[in-house]
Amino acid sequence: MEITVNHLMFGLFAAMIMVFSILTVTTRRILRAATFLLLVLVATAGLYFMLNYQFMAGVQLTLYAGGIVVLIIFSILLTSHISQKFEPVGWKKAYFSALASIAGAILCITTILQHKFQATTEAAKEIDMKLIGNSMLSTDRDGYALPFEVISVLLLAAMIGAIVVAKRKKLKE
Amino acid sequence: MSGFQYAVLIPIIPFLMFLLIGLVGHKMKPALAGLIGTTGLFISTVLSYITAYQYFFVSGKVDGVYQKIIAFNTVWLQLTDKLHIDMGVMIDPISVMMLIVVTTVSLMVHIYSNGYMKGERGFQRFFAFLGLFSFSMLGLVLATNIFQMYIFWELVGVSSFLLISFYYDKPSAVAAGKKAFIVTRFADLGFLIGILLLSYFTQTFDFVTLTSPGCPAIAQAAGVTFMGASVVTIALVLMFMGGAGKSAMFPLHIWLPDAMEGPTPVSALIHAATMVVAGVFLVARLFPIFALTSPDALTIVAYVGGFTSLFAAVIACTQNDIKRVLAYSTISQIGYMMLALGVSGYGGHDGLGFMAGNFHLFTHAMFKALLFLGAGSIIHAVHSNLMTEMGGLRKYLPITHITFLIACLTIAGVPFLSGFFSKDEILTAAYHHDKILFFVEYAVAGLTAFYMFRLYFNVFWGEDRHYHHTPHESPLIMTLPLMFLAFASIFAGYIPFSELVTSDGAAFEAHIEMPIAAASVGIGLLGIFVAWFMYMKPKDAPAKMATMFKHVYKWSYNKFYMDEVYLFVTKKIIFNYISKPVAWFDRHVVDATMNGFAWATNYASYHIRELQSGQLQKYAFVFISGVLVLVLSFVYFFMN
Amino acid sequence: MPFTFSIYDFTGFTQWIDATLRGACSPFWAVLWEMVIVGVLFLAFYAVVGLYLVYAERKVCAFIQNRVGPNRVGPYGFFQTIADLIKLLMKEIISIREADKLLFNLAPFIVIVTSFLALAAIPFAKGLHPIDLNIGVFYVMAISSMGVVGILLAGWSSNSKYSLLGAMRSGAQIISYELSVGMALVTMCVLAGSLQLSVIVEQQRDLWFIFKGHFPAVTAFIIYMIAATAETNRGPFDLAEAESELAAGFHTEYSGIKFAFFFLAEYMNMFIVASLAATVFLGGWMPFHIPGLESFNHVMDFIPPVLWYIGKTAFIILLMMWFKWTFPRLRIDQLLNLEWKFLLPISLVNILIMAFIVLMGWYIGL
Amino acid sequence: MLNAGIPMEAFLVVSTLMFFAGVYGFLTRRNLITILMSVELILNSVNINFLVFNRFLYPDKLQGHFFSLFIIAIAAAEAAVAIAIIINIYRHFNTINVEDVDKMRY
Repeated sequence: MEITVNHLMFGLFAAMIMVFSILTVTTRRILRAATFLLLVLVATAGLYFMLNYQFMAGVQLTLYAGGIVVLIIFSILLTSHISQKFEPVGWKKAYFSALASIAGAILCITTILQHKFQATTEAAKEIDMKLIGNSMLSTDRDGYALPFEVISVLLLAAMIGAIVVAKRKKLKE
Repeated sequence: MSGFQYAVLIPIIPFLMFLLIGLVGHKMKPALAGLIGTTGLFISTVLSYITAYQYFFVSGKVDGVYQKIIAFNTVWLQLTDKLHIDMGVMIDPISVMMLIVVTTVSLMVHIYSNGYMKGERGFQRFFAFLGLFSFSMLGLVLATNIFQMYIFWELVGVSSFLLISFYYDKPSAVAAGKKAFIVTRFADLGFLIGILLLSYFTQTFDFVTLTSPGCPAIAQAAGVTFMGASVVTIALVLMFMGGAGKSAMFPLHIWLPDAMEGPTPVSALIHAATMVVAGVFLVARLFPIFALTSPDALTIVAYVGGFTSLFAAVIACTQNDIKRVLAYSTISQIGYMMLALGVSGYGGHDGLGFMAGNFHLFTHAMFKALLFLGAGSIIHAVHSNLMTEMGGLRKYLPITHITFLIACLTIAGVPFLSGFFSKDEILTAAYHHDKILFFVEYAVAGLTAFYMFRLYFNVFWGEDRHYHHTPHESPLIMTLPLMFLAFASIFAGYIPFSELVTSDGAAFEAHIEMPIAAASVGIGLLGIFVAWFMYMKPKDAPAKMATMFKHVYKWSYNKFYMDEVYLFVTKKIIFNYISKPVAWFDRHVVDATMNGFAWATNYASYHIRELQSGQLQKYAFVFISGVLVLVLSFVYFFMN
Repeated sequence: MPFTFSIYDFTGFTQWIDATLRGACSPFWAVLWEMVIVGVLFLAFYAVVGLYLVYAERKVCAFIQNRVGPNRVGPYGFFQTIADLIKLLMKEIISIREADKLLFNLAPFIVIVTSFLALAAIPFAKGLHPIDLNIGVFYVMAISSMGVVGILLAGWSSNSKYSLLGAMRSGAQIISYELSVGMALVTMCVLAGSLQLSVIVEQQRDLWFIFKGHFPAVTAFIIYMIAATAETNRGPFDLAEAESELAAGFHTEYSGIKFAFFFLAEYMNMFIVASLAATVFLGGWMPFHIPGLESFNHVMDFIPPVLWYIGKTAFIILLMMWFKWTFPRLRIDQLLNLEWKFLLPISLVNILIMAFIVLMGWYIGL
Repeated sequence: MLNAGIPMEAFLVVSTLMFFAGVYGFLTRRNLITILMSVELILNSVNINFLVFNRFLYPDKLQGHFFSLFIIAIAAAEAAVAIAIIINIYRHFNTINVEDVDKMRY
């Protein structure tokens, strides 16, 4: 197989994802974990670019990297001090969790590699913003108006809920 | 209909008073509540008198026979086509008579209570309960069918219970209420079984059907026998058991003396004049069945009544508590009535006993209510129930004294007072029916005179005791009922009962048999003399007598140890030999099984609960491991 | 592919480079070489633009404050910033005790890489457009939203309370104003009907969007200018590094080249928002055309697109510098009130108005 | 196409590893925020799978695309609420260690 730039890019992103996701869950400094998570998410956005889902990549960058991770980092800034390091995980817990995770991973990967996926022969659809926008508000067979509205209600609820939960109550001394 | 529809108002008005005072009474001034209750009952009383006049003298009689008139009826529970429970109003001689008794005494008690209960806590509640009682009692006497009677019978029991334990912060009152309730409930069980038995075989609850002579349903039921006795007899005996419970016949009398814990007007109304004669009324109501179908049951009634009257009279001779004396006197007098019914036949002059029993019921209601109200007046003045703390009260309580004396003379059977007439009729009836019972009653008449005058002399004569304050006459509102009842006690005997209340509704000629009358008057006067001799002057005669008849005195003083017998039976025998093994079984077998389950569950949960640590990560770990194991085993077994 | 070079259209030139490289080596290496060329070019561009923005700021500042400004190194002090850069490169890098070294070192790179990434989607001239993504505007937004992470990391890992407070303020401010920037851009995207920057530029052939969209476009432009100034942490919104209060904000503890990175990234961010504004509102490299005036349009076409682009961006940057040296600094509560109570609601309504206008065809244009 | 020449399984393997890294973090971490980060990893790997299947198996459809779009939206909402809760917990307990947050008072 001829090596192309695609392979190079994919290898870069895949390596980033694998290394940094493992570092995310094993590092003992919380902000490092968040940073590694950010790198994982950026690399994932890269994968989306490679899959030609540019809009999804943009959403990934905006919402995940620019939104959720920033939120997480903010909460870390509010709740942790730089001198804090996590206790090392107990060997028993670490051992069994690692065993379960590795076993699961091996199982899934073998299954994926053994399975023969059947692709459709239909022509690929060119995904541009117009199509996405129209599908999002369409009520046809391939329309997503209902989930879109439901999500909007969910987001409103989450927004109100977050405000209510985090609102500082008047401390009664 | 017959123009008696308004009679339905007689019970309804007290019920409305009960609702009114019971629901909003606590917001009224006590005096207003008393006024409302009294007014309501006054209206009922007036209606009752109108009914009585209309019935007896205007429209009740057809062809010389008083008819049973259904003034009002509504089907309440349709059980089957034939068997249904109605609610209604039936008017016949005995119900009209009872109407007069109940409303009169109740009205008197209402008026009296306005003075007696003044300033008591729960004054409004008291009047509400009085209203409830009046309603229930009137409903009972007007019942058109046996089941309606049963319902009101229980209502009467409830109001009695409520009024006995009126002072609910007094442990003895609460205990007395409980005792009355339990004993009468036990008796009512018999009543209910009797009702079910009778209605099962006769397919009806209706009094009119049941008590018409030669009723085919009864005849058919009488043909069925069980263990050597006709079903009707068994049913009647069971029903009499209910009546005996309510009327405090031996051996179910034990609740009545304790019931004196209630306020005295209550004792006068419920436990002397009205409710306790419900048993007599029941027998009278079912009298045609008793007399025509089941003479055996009637004999039982007679002997129970006779024994009870003697038994209670003996106890009354030695009691110290003024109200208890009256209570045992009541038991004794009710025994009289029962006996009178028991010795009666059906129709014409044979029904003399029936007439006499009802007659005595009527007169007794008047003078016994008078006695109780008088006793209330005395207690009101002295603040004690005990005779030993009374004496020489005639100077302080002139009106009470005179009226009380009239009542004593009446109950002792002094001629030309009402008691003389009714008692004399009973003795006559007994004499013609059964000589043993006659002599028993004869003795009881003497004892009655003795203990009543023992009471009278002890209280009103003799020397003064140490009173907390000088006793004073009760206010007019209390003495007015006394005077009215004294008047009634004197003149009630002149009502021609033999023309009005008879077993078959037709009038007959009743006359005084001079020998018997003379004998009874004689023994009555003897009793009075003995009492005068023993208690008029402070002597040691009573003490001597007590030592002479030491055992009799002791037994009598302790009420023949009836309460102890009950306690022995219940505590020693039933508890030890039935309840304890049952309890043991319950505790060690039934409960143990359940406890075992509980223990096993508990044990298992205790050991399992550590799994529920609340730590989501542990759950997740178990979940993931489980999924992995499942998938791996699936792969191993099915994917080869 | 023959060699062609035109100042008006770079398409032929870039295609010639591509063809030449593919002819010389395997496709793998060809793409790799292209990447290297573009990367080196951009690095150079980046450095030059950054340095000269600093110089420009100094000059503008001096002009507004009635001073001369840098005038010793080179003519008119032209090489002043280069001298500054050399000084910074030679400075000692102070290492901080108890700091998280990894993150402390990583933070400036995150900031600079994000600004660098954003540059990739900007069209400089016809054919001079690194990547023409179909979500161009969205991409720039997404990338610039990540820059705040670097600031937060820098503040936290410095183990200094000034840095931490500065970073928190800065983060809150950037996140807040990002919304208004996005909304203003969305308003224009509604008018354009596309997120692709090349399409947006092409659609302004007749008339620039700020004129075409008249009232809502002008509103959006004003909002964009305010919000973008705030998002880049420039005065009068420079609370995060308010010298009088917080020493220097999140980069208090940085020195030497790492400080230079932050400094450079700040100016590059200004350049990026300015060029985005120029592209979306003022037609990017598109010359100024008036519908109907053919001869005028033709005259305008003679000015090269690159110059149009640089001119417009410079104009916007000048505007932002003008803000900075004219207005006094806001308080933090005023800052957040301005965003959440005024800018954001106005931009939301503005989008609706714009959508209505587009729907009814009431915009100016032929 | 940038994905030309890259087999689908390669993407899936990457996402699987990411998923189980997230699982491992979820199982071993004690800090609430790191647990949240692990959950984000898991969600992200699922997103990759949706998009990969959509691109490689059903390029004519958009279901996977929209599914992951909605997942991201929900993840954002979830993160916002979760962090609000975490901040609140921190205010009450002065810690965000899951094992120390075991009182159900306040």
